Amino acid sequence: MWQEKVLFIVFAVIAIASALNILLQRSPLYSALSLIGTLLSLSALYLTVHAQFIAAVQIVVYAGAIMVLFIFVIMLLNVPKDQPQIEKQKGLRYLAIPFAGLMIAEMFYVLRPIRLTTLPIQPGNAEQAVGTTWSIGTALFTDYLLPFEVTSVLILMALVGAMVLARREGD
Amino acid sequence: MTNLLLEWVIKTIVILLILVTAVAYVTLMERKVMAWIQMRVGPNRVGLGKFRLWGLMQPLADGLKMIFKEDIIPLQANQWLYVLAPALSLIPALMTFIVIPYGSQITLFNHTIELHVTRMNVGLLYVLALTSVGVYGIVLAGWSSNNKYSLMGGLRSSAQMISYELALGLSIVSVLLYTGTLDLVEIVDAQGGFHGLAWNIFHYPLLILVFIIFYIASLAETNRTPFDLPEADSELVAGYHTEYSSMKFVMFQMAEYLNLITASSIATTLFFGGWNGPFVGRLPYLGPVYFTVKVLALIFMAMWIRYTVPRFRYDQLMRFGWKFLLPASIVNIIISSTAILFMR
Amino acid sequence: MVKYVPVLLILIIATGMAAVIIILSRFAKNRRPTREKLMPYECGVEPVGTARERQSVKFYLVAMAFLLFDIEAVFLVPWAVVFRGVVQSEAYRHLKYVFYGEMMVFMVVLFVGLVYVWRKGILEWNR
Amino acid sequence: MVPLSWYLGLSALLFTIGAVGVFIKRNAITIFLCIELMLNAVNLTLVSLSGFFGDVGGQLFVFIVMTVAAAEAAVGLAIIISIFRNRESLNVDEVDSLKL
Repeated sequence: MWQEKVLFIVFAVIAIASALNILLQRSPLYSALSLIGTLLSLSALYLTVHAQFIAAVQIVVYAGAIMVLFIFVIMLLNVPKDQPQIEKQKGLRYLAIPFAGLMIAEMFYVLRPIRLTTLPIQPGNAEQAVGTTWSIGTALFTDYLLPFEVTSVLILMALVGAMVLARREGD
Repeated sequence: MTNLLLEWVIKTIVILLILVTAVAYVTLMERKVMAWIQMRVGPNRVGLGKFRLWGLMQPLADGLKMIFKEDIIPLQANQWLYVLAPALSLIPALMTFIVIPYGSQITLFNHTIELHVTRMNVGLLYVLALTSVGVYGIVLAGWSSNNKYSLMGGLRSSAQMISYELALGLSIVSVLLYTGTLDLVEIVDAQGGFHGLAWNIFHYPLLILVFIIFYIASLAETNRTPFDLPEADSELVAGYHTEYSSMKFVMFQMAEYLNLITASSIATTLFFGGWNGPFVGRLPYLGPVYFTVKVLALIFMAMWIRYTVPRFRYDQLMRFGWKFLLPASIVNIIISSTAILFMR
Repeated sequence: MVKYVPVLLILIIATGMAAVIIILSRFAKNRRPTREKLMPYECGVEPVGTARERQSVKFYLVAMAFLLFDIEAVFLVPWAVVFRGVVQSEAYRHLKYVFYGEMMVFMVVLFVGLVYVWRKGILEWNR
Repeated sequence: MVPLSWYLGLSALLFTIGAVGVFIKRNAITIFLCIELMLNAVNLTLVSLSGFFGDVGGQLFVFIVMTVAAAEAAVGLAIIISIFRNRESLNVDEVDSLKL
């Protein structure tokens, strides 16, 4: 199935390119927009491993809510551009290259045993397959009940905390 | 595989062509309805040569006029984002329609053709995802124009859209409780009983309240009067598209009307049985007809509201969204789930 | 996941359409830029100050409240989808009160959040 | 079919880019964006492993991680706003009052 490999490579390249663009851009607004590019291509990659529900939630929550918040803050504060980094130790830059090579070699070594593992065939009854809304719903509200309920408290705490931090007294 | 791909490409292109034409004629319809409500005639001149054709060629003339308008990019604008923003609001608006079913299946040239482009397990979430991504076009248009009116309009508009998106999402949850699926094709198929009249809104009377919330929220989401604060012309000139001209302005307008059409189609699918209607089982060609009629009726209702109700003030708008629609849709979810719990 | 290929198709076609429209207006040879035309529009008066001023933090507060309630809505979706099936299926029927109760607890906690935001006056714009 | 190792490799790359961003960027918001990128890289690992093992657990982790990311973004950006109010700057090198 070469088509799937082509799709994977296309989206992986988009994801990496926009991730690198986050670092290359000096203006935070452009960095945020590149991150949206990464998020969207990751969502497409989730689809290739049958995680349909998570792929949709990724766009609704990450691209549609979290990044909107970031862009609002960037626009509201009118954030200045990033200043270039002042290098304190000049030599370290050259030490970085062999270390990066070492890490990549290590990654290849670790990933070697699973280089041929492929996706299992989905069961015939597609509705019950892993990744559908039904499978997520039944698992979330039975086996993963505690994290779900704790999440609600976490959201409440975040709401109160952020309100207190962002509001000025008498605002 | 190749056949399937070819079918998708053809369906997608046909749908896009229909949508673009529909947008053109919905603008004409809007002007006609407005004229009718205000006891005027409306556009009735533009036709083919000597034939006036009730102004049916007006959209074409409008389009030509817009193409030949001067394309202005302000000097202080953020060039890239300024050009990108209208595309960002148009593309999600165009993408929604592929999950909406507009008929059962027909036979054409010995092929059985399903009258929907695709179906997905998370169909409604796909629609919600595209709605939430639509905010970017407006925010970036407001920001990149480097104009006070644009920025203020963009911020107001996006705050309004995200506020009403909540009410929209939560009202959809009430429907999901009854349908038990996110797949729009399945949702419509389930409403086919009783001579094609087992529409959700007849079947579950509680959904009438949900529909009202959904409809109000979708009007606000598509920035229509009484919620057209983003382009409140008396306060903000033209809101986020103050600096836009020529085809870029057209793109914003197209996105707005496309969103109206999509919202009406989703409402039809969720509440009014989609393409279902009497005799549709025997005559599958009636499906798209019923669907179009229902969507047009909902669009007409939106226009009727537009020319009847005055515009909200911004504080009223936010109060209405957060303090009325949001709690109301949460209460609706509680009532609906309790009802289902005790359903046999 | 073959069913999702049309999303890619329509994304490509719609992007192409948007690009064609933008290029079309570029090639219409009727640009006569003048200084006044390219200034920010302020009702015909010389623009005062800059548009890049700091805006009210209210917008941020609303966006934040939206983000957190949006999460709630997203959690409600899988619950709403399975709830009817749980009530009606043999395998899960004994769990139906559990399913009902846990979502009610979740919603009560978040309702407290809404009440907090309400009482703090975040949703008031006319002060 | 795409092998599992490709997904894990991609995830490692994205994580590295995010980590590098945290080190070389000075702007608090950009650093925050890089943290989000790292979270997403981990999410990719969880989702792909969940798909390859046929176990829905990984996807639920991702769901919870997204919630935590949202809560984190809300509080983190509120902190950034209050820092900006007090110091008129988002350069993390200047926010060092706690240093000895």
